Amino acid sequence: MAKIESAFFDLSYLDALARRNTCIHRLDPRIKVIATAVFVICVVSFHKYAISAMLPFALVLVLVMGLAEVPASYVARKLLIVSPFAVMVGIFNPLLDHQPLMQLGPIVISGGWISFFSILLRFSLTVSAVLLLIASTGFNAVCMAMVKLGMPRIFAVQLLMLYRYIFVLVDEGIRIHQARALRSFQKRGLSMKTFSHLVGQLLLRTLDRAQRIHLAMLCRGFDGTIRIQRVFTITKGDLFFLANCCTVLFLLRYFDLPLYIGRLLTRLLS
Amino acid sequence: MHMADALLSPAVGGTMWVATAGTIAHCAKKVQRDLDDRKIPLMGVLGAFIFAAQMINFTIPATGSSGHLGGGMILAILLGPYAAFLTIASVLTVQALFFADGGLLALGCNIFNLGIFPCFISYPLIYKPIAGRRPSPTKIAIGATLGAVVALQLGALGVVVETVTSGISSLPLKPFLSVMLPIHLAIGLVEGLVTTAVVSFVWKARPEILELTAAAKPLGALNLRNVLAGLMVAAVVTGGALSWFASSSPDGLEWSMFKVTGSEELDAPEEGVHHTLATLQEKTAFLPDYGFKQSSPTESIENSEPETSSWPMIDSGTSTSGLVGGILTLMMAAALGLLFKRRAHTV
Amino acid sequence: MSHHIVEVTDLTHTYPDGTMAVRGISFRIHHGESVAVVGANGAGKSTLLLHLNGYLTPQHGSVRIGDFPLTKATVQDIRKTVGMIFQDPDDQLFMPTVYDDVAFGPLNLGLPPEEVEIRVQDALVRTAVAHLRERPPYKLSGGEKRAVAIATVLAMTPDILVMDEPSSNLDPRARRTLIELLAGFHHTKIIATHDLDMVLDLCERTIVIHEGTIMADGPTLDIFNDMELLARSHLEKPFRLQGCPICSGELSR
Amino acid sequence: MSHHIVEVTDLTHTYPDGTMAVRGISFRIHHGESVAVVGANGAGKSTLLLHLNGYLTPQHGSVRIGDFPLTKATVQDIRKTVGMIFQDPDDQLFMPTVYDDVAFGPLNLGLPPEEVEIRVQDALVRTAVAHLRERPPYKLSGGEKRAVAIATVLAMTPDILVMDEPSSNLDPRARRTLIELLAGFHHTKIIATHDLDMVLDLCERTIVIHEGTIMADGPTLDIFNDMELLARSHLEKPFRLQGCPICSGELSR
Ligand SMILES: Nc1ncnc2c1ncn2[C@@H]1O[C@H](COP(=O)(O)OP(=O)(O)OP(=O)(O)O)[C@@H](O)[C@H]1O
Ligand SMILES: Nc1ncnc2c1ncn2[C@@H]1O[C@H](COP(=O)(O)OP(=O)(O)OP(=O)(O)O)[C@@H](O)[C@H]1O
Ligand SMILES: [Mg+2]
Ligand SMILES: [Mg+2]
Repeated sequence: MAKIESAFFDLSYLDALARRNTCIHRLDPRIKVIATAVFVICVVSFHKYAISAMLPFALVLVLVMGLAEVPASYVARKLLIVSPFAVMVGIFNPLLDHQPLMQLGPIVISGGWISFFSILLRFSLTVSAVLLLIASTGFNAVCMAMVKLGMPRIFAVQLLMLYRYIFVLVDEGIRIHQARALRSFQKRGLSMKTFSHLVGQLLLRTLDRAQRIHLAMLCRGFDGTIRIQRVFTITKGDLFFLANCCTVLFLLRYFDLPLYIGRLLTRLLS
Repeated sequence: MHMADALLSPAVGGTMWVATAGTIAHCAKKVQRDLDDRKIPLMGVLGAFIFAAQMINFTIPATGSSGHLGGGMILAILLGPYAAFLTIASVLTVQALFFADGGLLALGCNIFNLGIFPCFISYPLIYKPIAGRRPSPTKIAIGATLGAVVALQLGALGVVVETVTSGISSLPLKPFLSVMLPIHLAIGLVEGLVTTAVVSFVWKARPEILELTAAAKPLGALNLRNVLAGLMVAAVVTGGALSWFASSSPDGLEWSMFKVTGSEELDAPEEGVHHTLATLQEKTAFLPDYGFKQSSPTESIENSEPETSSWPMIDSGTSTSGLVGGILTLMMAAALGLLFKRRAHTV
Repeated sequence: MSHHIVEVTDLTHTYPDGTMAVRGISFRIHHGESVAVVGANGAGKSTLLLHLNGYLTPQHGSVRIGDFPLTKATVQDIRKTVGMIFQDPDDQLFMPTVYDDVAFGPLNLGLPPEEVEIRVQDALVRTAVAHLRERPPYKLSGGEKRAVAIATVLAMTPDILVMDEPSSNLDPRARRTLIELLAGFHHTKIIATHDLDMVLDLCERTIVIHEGTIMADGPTLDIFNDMELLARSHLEKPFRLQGCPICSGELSR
Repeated sequence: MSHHIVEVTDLTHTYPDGTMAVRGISFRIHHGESVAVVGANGAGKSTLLLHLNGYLTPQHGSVRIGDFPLTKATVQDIRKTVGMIFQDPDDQLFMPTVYDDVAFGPLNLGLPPEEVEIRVQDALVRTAVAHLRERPPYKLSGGEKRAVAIATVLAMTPDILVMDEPSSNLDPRARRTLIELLAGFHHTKIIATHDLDMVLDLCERTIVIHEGTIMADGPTLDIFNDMELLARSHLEKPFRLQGCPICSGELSR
């Protein structure tokens, strides 16, 4: 399947997930945005060589993922697809950083390897957290939440319109792409010249469409501001969730839980 | 070249977030005030267009590899800098949220790297003076190509600086730059050529569209002094914040947190560990001739702070405990996951 | 009520590239009339319609809606009077959910929230899509999108409905539903279309446009029986009349 | 000639988001047949058509074009045999001039320049748009665009023509021209459309699709006379068979 079509699938799939109705979905979007931000900040603030201390955060993610009924296989696949940049930059660590940091019986592991795995872990945690936010909230609600949290309105409108028209334009893009593919035969790639005509054509249609949308807006009394009537109410339950969530995250951040458990176990065993 | 959360320290990520959020707020105010209300749907649909266009790949001549449109320059040319910046920011936001491209914290860096330079450097300082009010195919070609190259070089520089100052990656500045800049020179050239081709296509088909945006005074015109002043302030703030964090510790927040909690792992005796390690090293010869002295050459490039190696201590007890605990935690996570899966099936 | 009259006098429009799309068109449409605008591809139908709600302002000639000539000063009021339904509902549904979309107009009118709510609900019920309230528009079928697009316009309580090819790309049942829906509205209706069978069902009067000028303007049935006129303006009889041996004169009554 | 046979067996297609667009469709189309594929919006017509030239490969079931089953190995050859015309010509015309667009396919086949020239000219003449050779496609009228889109496909000398709603948005004369054009081709033709009157003119056989399965497959006239079938699949009789509204007294003169 062409790239453009699989991307389309991603959008509609996440969109479908967001329309489920679980206890996580029902939380106020603002709460979820804040919780996600706290989560990400806690994870990235670990020191360069942290690995085991971060693992409890995975536990938190799995818990939420389960409650929100987001399939782990989907998240895992996404992680694989987007990992290259982090891996490419991270892989230099083992090459450059030879400081021995850890010893497992006879094996000494260099700081480079540890920080590399740390990067992979951070990467998986932060990316999954964001995917989880969208899959349990939906894009529109996230945008409206951000407005309530102080994002400029016009930027929110921009995001909403962008999201709305991705579906239309990607569809148009897919059809142009199909039409070309059917007449290209063995020539797999798209030459730059053809590409620019193709994209230019798409751009012309985009500009025309923008004109028609503007007209449609004017017809309905548009005066430069977009008004959206939306009421969000934060319930006690929401606040309770947020408070708990933050407490847990901070505790996990400050206290290296696996280390304590490990110590306990090793002491018991020895 | 989307930055990832995993490579950022909170200090760098946070600073760039603030810088980006500030710019967005500023642009939002500008766009709102000088509103030409045609721009609202135009921005939205063009954002979606960039999205669709980025998913169509072309073959880069003579290399066989494929590339896609970045779109920063096209947006700047069609929308003017402020609206274009908002549009780029929105595209990157959707990419971060849906395609996990980058991440939440890295969003600040990505918007900065990919948005600021085409909109506030390349467009006003390069494209406009060259292509100006009376565009011609050659002028568009030179302006767009040069603009795209410069914007991408600066963007790549941004990525490198942010990565290196974050200190999560061990990549040293110079070699990183010497890889990133040439790669992005090539990417920039291709981007420039494609931008030129697409803009020329539109110009030929519907010249009035480009003329409209070129002549649109409120959003198109940009006060150069304001731009420079803004950039200066951003640079000073960024630099100041970064150097403060950098000087206090390689990971500012981390370090301060440890200081506050007085975490015990900090005070393991340095001498002993190094000694143990040295003997261990001799025995196992796992890492042949790399020195353990903290002044080894590779290390001094990567981190000038002497205390770096002082805090992540090696203590075989800690390592084992961490490992055991970690594995246990992972097992718990897996079990939890399976539990949910089972439940989902039975439901 | 004079204020639902649409009067176009000697209207001309030339696009920036020099295409003369409308070259002197005049007509007058009364309150409650239902008028079809037909003609070949590129005849200038869409361009004409764009003048009726002030998206384009007359380069020459004038447009009067009710008591007001269309000018920069009156255009805002006129847009409240004239509701426009586009060929592609995707152009008209630009908000994240059906509800937001239908509420967009009333909110812009500055109505209080309860009134907005009432209008939205009413419009959705009249077009029979109340169950789609919270759905995003891009997930709807072609017919549903069309119905919601009409609801967005009805929520503005316009006096005049202007439509550009409302029945294109619909399957026969969706098209039939649309026609029934439109037949139920007692607004003034102006419909540009190639679907002459729909014209037969909905409009008592037809204006034929050819190369930017009016070729004919009269009762629908008269126009559809003028074979020479139809041929000259790239039209044909509606299909239902084509098959009929009586109307085609093959048999006499 | 067996190699123009189109045979679809138990074809199934589920889109990645879980929409089951085609759920087990089988049919066999012989050389030179002209077959209509009709059904409601979203019935799965377009999805089915995309399998016939290998844009989609069968997830389950099989597609045979002539002697070859459609597989990764044969898809390039099959695309030379099957030409596809899209609903919106704007999707299909992306080169700077009509000439470039029509030459695009033959050039990709690796034909020598003289042969390309001959094919382009031939295709343009057959669709009666030779005078538009040097024009940019985005400046053409709707009907002209459609003709050029057909020329781009004819230039590849396909044996089978597959069309998705070819008559939409055309004015009556352009539509008539299209029908005459298509009637003149003695290729195998497969046409997905909502324009049942065109089906009456062009196709002796009709396949009715409903929610991804075949609801009926038979002679066009039989199908259009089965009122119950039509109603269940969101269709109506073609207008010409519906009877004259004037004679039936629905409209008065
Ligand atoms: N933005 C534009 N710039 C230049 N010419 C245009 C523009 N829009 C339309 N035209 C031209 O103006 C003429 C009238 O176009 P218009 O869209 O009004 O026709 P129409 O009757 O609506 O046709 P159709 O039935 O195909 O919709 C056509 O020749 C068309 O090419
Ligand atoms: N890319 C896609 N991803 C997911 N679902 C899709 C996609 N394309 C089509 N569908 C769905 O598949 C079903 C069949 O669509 P298809 O386009 O084949 O219908 P159709 O019969 O051609 O309809 P129409 O008459 O409106 O063109 C519909 O429910 C549609 O929403
Ligand atoms: Mg039109
Ligand atoms: Mg279809």
